[in-house]
Amino acid sequence: MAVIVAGRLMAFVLMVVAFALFYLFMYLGKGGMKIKVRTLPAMAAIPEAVGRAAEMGKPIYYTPGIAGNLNDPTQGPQVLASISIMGYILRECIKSGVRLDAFVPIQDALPLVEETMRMAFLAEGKPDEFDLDMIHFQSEQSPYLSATLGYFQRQRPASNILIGGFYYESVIMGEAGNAIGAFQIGGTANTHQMPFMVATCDYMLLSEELYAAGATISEDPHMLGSIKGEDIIKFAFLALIAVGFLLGLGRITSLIDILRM
Amino acid sequence: MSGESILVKLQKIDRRYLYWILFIGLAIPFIRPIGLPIAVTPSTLSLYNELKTLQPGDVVLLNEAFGVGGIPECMPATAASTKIILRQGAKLIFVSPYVDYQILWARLQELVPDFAQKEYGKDYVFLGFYAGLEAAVAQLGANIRTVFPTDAYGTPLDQIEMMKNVNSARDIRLVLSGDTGDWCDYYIRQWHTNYGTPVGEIGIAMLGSSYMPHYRAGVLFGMSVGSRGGAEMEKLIGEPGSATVTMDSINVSHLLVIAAVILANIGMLSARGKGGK
Amino acid sequence: MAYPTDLFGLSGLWFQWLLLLMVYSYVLYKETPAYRFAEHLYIGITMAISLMVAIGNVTRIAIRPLMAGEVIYVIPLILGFAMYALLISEYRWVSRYPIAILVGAGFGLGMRGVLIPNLLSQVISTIRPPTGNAPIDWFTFVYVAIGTICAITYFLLTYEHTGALSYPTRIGRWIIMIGLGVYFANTVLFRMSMLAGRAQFFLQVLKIIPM
Amino acid sequence: MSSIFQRQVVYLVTAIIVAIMFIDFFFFETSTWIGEQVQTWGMVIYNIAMGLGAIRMMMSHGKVIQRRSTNWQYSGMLVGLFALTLITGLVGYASTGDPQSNSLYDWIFSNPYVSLDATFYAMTGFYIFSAAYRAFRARNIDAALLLMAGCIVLLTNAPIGEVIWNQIPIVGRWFLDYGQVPAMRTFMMVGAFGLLAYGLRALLGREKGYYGEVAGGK
Repeated sequence: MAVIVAGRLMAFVLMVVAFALFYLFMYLGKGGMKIKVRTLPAMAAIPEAVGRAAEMGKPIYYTPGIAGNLNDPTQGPQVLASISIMGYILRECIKSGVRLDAFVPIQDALPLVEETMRMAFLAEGKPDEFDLDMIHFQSEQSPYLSATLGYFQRQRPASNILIGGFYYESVIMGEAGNAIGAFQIGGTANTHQMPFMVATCDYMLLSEELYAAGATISEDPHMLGSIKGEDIIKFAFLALIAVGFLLGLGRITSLIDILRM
Repeated sequence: MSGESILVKLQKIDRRYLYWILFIGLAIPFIRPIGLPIAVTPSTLSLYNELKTLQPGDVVLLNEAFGVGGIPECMPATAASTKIILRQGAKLIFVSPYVDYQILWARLQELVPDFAQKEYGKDYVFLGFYAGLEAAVAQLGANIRTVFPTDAYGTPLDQIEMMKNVNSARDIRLVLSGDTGDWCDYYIRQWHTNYGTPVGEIGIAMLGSSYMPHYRAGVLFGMSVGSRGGAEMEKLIGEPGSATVTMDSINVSHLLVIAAVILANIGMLSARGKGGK
Repeated sequence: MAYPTDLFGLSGLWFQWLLLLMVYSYVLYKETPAYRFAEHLYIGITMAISLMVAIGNVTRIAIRPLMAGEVIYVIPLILGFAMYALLISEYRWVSRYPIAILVGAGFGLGMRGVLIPNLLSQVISTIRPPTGNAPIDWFTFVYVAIGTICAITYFLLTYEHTGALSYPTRIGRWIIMIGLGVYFANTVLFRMSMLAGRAQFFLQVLKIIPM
Repeated sequence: MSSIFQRQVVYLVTAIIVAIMFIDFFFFETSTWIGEQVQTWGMVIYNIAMGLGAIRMMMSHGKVIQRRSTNWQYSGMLVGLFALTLITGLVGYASTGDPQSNSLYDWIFSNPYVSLDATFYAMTGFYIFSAAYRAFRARNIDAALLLMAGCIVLLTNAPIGEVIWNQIPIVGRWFLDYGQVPAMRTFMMVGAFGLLAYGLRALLGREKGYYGEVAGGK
């Protein structure tokens, strides 16, 4: 097995097994296997957020966070997941005639946000209503935060959707949004920002839920199948930890040696 | 029922009063220092111990991934570590992915008088700024010269004495990452995983929690957490500095936070006791 | 850092001080025209500075090597400028290509990057027996292992948290709450030293304390 | 035909890049030439895109000025300062290769720019204070655990905790070193599973939301 770099064999096995499982369940899902995904309260709250804005005649604030550009391995996928979710929220907004203001401080994500918005308007049969000014760009973190704070007080959005990769700004946005009485939905896979989102948002997508959110609201059997696959691999890891734990009680470390291959 | 209304009010004090009290509370210790003792935590001690094992000629990469805002948190421990590195006779490479890098470098030189006894290009080198997040860190590990063909002053690396035999992560004894974000992760993934380079962290306090599992797992050889870590490093090298002074303000602010939490809970519990919810 | 004496330094220092007041007026009072001034000033100059940094980076990473004869750098430059196709409605789709590169690199590095540090290393350190033999060492070992198991069950997405699963998921929730509380409180330290740094600066400019 | 280039080929390019990254990692000890190139390309593209952001920002503020909308004066100032900073920076860059060699640009960079960043950064101190005030309430068992762990750590981080009771740092250290580990470890692990599955769905074109598609109901 000298083909694979030493110390990365188990990573390779893990990846192959994970992909195989995801794919298998996607296939089974397509084949009619019944998969029920637990409702994520944050996703279930989206109609409430939109409804509130429609009732108050106020806009919705949305941001995918600042944490990184698309080719950033930790943050990029979060931004992408957030943009998927935005598409869904925006369609709800268009149906109810609510304006959504997207604060996007990541320049390489601008084309994606713009395309997603255009497609949402097109899908709802109102392509002419798309307005480029719905996308607000600021370069860098603190200017983006300053613009957000100004926007909160001047426009008083009814709901704030903060889903994506965040850094220090999450607690400020959350608290400042709370101060104007906005209904807030947060979400991030950045562990360092989770406590603040939990403290300041009404609902929150934690870690994996951020990536799974799009799948849970879709009725696409492929998407649901992959979620099932995730659960199966979680069980595998639970078993691995349980066995390792029992061995550990007897101070046996052979499993650790295998995992380090 | 005025008593109850005070209790209810305790639960919803206008934020602005809290902010005023906090800002004033933080400022006072700078005028009248208190000076409480500080204990050294194990993760800081590991960092110190590992730096003390440096041999003359070892090359250390110092990655300063914080802006000017991060100076109060990260700079004290960085300065103390740099003193140890230079005193051990090791060589230092300074890089930074932040646009404030020149200010950081100037500040570090101000805080570390040892630079005056060392020679640029022989004992330390200022490579400067690099962009591109984790991808750049990966490239830096594979080949330093693709990211930095020259140092920050435009001298080609091949003409710099200490860089002649330094090409990739393999030639670097250890990495110290000072950061406010994910940079330590990048070095763990791209340098420690790929080349086995030891990585030490000088992070802001909140990174203490996220990197603790890495420290426990032995991925990080040591970790200084926030200005507290800075104060501990200052204590370890026996040279109290700015972090030691800041600790007083920290004390005051923590007491204020606890006081606010207690008030809110008294208000809530009493209101509940009286049938409120 | 010494207190500046020249006009260049003094004007800068006092301007910084004024901006500090303007920004904190938002926090300590409300959104004022002063805040609005600082906000727009900041967004404008940062945009220009980011652009200057970007120009420097592109020159350093791609243009200089290209000039030196490394033709391969034509590709990223073309791809980069393809982003601007977004501005022309007919060719908007062209901008998907540079994005495909970015997304591919992000997913590729991200997926390969989590396997060892986020998964395997975490399992290994969970099941590694304690080095010491004191009761607290064993307690910690059991707490971390059981805690991790319960917290992971909390994230099972295709099972409701009822029946046999209700116990581990409830414990998992508690474990998560403890983690969040610790994290939250630890962050207070960091935020406060930043703010203390600003309070210190505020006093230094007024010469109440030495710089 | 062109529709293939607008969609399928784009997915193919993404998948090829991901495949390169995997091969690079599993089969080569150090990064391959192509692996390095792809990462460099990413950096170049990202930096060039900054101009796109600037164009979009100026278009939007230009519209505000043109229409004399609310606060248009501030937008005018923003555009003016942007132009001033950019021109001085370019002048400095053209003369020495370092924008900061222009003294006006250097002043803008070293004063308002750097200090505003620190000022906004420090603002978190205020908000974390009020967030703690609101969040740390023993409403139920969950919140009580959050409160308990939080208060112990607060007292551990501040040297004064030790003065109040000398056992506080010992308990607090345990929470910092071990108490939070299962939660943080879980976030890392499930986040990684989520990312792997999301990545696969995205590569298979199942995850909508980019490349000209949109998620959402009928």
